[in-house]
Amino acid sequence: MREVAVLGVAMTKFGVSDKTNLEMFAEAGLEAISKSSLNPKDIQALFFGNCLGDFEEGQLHMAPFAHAELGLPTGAPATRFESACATATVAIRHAALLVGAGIYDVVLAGGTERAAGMGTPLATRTFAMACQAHHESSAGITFPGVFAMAAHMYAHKYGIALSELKRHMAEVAVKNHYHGSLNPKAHFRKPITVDTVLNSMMVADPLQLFDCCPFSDGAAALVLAEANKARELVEKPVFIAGTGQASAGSLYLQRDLTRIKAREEASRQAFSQAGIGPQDVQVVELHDCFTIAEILALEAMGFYGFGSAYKSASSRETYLGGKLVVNPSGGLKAKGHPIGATGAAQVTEIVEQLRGECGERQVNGARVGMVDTLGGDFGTVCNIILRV
Amino acid sequence: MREVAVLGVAMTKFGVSDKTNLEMFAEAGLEAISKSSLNPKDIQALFFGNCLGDFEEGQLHMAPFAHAELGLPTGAPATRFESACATATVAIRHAALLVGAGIYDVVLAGGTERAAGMGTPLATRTFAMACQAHHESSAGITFPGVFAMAAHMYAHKYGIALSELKRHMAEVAVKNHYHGSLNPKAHFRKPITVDTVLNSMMVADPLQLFDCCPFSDGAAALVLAEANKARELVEKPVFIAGTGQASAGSLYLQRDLTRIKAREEASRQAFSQAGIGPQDVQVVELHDCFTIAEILALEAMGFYGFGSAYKSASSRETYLGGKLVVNPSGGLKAKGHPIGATGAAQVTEIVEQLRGECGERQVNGARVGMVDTLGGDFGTVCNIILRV
Amino acid sequence: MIMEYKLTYNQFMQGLEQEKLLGLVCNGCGAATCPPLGVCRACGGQELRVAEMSGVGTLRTFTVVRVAPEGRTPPYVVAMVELDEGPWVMGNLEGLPLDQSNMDIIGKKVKVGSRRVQTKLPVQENQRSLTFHLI
Amino acid sequence: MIMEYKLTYNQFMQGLEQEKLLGLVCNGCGAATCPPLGVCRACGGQELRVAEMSGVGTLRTFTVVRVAPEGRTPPYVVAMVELDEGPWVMGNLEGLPLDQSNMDIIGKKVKVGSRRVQTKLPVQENQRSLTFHLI
Ligand SMILES: [Zn+2]
Ligand SMILES: [Zn+2]
Repeated sequence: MREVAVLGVAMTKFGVSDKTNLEMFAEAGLEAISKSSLNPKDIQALFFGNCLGDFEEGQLHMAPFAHAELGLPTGAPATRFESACATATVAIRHAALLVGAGIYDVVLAGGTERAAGMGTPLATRTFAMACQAHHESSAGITFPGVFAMAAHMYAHKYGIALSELKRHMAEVAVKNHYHGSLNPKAHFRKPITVDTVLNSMMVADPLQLFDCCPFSDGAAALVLAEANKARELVEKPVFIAGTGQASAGSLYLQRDLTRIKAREEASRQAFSQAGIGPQDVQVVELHDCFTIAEILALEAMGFYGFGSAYKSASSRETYLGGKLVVNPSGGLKAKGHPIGATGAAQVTEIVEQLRGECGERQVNGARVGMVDTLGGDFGTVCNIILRV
Repeated sequence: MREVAVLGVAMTKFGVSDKTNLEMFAEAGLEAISKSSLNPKDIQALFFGNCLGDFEEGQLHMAPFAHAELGLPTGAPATRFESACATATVAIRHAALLVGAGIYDVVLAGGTERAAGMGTPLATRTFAMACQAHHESSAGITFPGVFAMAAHMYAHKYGIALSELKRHMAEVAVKNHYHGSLNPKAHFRKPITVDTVLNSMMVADPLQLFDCCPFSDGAAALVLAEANKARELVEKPVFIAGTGQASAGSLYLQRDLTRIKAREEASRQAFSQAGIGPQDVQVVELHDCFTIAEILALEAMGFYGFGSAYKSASSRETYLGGKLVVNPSGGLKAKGHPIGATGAAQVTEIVEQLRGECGERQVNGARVGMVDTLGGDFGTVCNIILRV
Repeated sequence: MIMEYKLTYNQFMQGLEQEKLLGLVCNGCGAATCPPLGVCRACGGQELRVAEMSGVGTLRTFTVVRVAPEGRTPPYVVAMVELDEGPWVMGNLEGLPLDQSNMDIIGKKVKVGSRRVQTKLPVQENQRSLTFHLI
Repeated sequence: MIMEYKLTYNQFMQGLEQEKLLGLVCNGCGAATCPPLGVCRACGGQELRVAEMSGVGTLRTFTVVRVAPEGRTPPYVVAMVELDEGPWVMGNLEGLPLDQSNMDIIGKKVKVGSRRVQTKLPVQENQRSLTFHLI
């Protein structure tokens, strides 16, 4: 396999947008191409992520239309990927694999979503479609509900008083909102306190509104190329050191919701391919769709032992300046979560961190960073390790 | 790149099913694995196609649930592809590329769709979502409407009286229904006449009901492996000689609807990779979603000159026994069109033809076959050339 | 060689209508799979037979959904139960005041039933979801 | 370096409300792009300026939709028109009896207008589609 590098990265501001999915993706895609010292005609394939365009805008088969917005060549195929919230990460992984294999030399990957535009009731319904429809969505489970069940199980399994766990969970939200306050592209840029979380409305016991990431609009994209070509084109290519992707079935098969088996396997693949371990990573963008989700992710990836990550934010170990900086962008929680774009925005943040371009929220001395994205109710996890 | 072969292939009966998408896919997937002398635990990745599970069953993110139905390993990632009607072909092409690259040795690819279950009004609406939503679906265009506009343009461009073109188009339907009558898995198994077509209700002028393929339920799947491994496992591996995939934007950019540019490019890629030309192919399963579509496909792939394929069925050149047998399975027209499964069923037919397993509809002496699938309003075309 | 799905969703639903919780038992390893799958959830075996589950289990986790999907009326309790035969199932806890639906219910025994899916949106004919009642 | 979409869908819709058919003209090659895209449809250039199209063109093909998507009432005519400035657009031919909507209309000149999207389904605020009238 050839070495693969990331060249230009770009994302729209995340939040509430009056632009279409295609318009947002065109902005991110053209910026990523331009930052790579390339033209759209140089792109050999598009790996495109979108989850719910059919409900958002009545648009299925969005990839070729995104292709046309950018003026890509007819011979550069545009392929849509959908892995729920892990959609863009899975698209990027496949792009990296095919560039590594020599099928393509220069490709564009990314995604777009207009989740805020749906409004909360429709968005809640359509997101819940990523749970098993016949045996689980039928009970009215929601995504906050899935993670709420995991939080209850975590408290019970490890013998932690729910009120104590909730306070530590709230600290995760406080951290990510603080990080987000330093990110001009973030959906939310206001710092919050533990009281903000604990006084917010209950969404799915024990998760309150500020335990939950928002429904966001946004797009993100990046150019991947064979490493030598990348070195010719940009000053600071960032290299893909390893990727992993794994799958699991519905919750009734997963049973222990505190152990996300697909993540344990995907991160194992990525670390093994990169030839490193969790101790070698300085910065990680991980899937904090809910506060408890960040805790579960840190454990499954091996950054913390099982049952111990719940104190990670309260101890400030995962803050900017801590020993492992987690979600310096603000994460899904504060940067926002336009589901089809999320993974590409995570890669964008890690790439800019490794290039030292993050200003106020720069992780000093970051040389290895990791992306972690979870799709659905733990059905897909995709990890990407990047290094300078 | 390593050589890639197809091992076991399987499809459910196409038609109207009371099974879920997952159940249909489980049946096809387990049969394909079993015919490959393999167990589900041997599969290293799943390339899964589905278009409209969210509208059909409220199911997004179907790939990991399909993975669980089959008992695939956690470390074998399940990835959903969506390229409208070309969905499964695009999934299979990506599977073949990654096996060829040495990322995986043995994978499963295929798709499932429950289109009949939606009923005609919802199916017509959701299929039309594969047209550009903001500027084209908004005018109420339907899929029959897209091909109807192409048919009118064809008659005008080549100076053919519409009534004459319609008679030749009807002959395409008669041929494919005849072929379908020989296929136990086909949605429709009744031969029809030119009068059946010309007396059927008008759907979108000039296309009548029997110019159109049905909405079908069904699934199809196949195992791909590195060629040496394939030779160990099955008696008659069929080899992938070349693939191609290309993209185009909305109709307002394509303009001349008689020339499907993405197909001209995709088939050029596939022929070039295979090192052969149209004259070397004995059997083709191509995208006859409408009678005019078969005519346009034969021209774009280079089997006929532009403006000349409309007589292909009337001349019987494309019938079983003809010089190029087109859609011996019955095609989308008679075998049926469960959109997310269609490409996998096309590959299934070509593989069984090349193995000489097709009984009454066997193409004698078939050594090279080709699959052609078109997604949306000509936005995606994917071609696969297979050989013994 | 043709595979036939052993216990379809429609058959599972028909079972619920007749107050039977159907599952699959593996001829290879003896594990029960419920709701059904194409293969045994434990060993991947394909030699499966349909069997009725006892319908009794232990509540393992839960949530109170207070922001519901379009078409549903909150609040309601979603829970996961481990059946005595081993499989886990998701459903709605009923018959308990919401203020008692707290951590104390984890580990309690429940009886499994079913009801028509509670939604104003179009759903499949005969769609039912599981219910749990504390024993 | 930050790219800003030049003529958004919302701006295009606002144009239609004001009876203006807006498009983009390429500073590089001079081609017009309508409806808008991220780049020039002809050369891929990104130096684009908003311009009003004449709203006159030639009908290139058509169909009469008789089986409609859910939420629409057939029959109606969908057509593609080549604007005098070069771009093609899709819309609905109005004002002609259906029995005269046949091959003879191909090549005829039309005037382009717009109307609110004709559907009973929820659509985006301000969504309009193009209309064509034979001149
Ligand atoms: Zn077993
Ligand atoms: Zn230009």
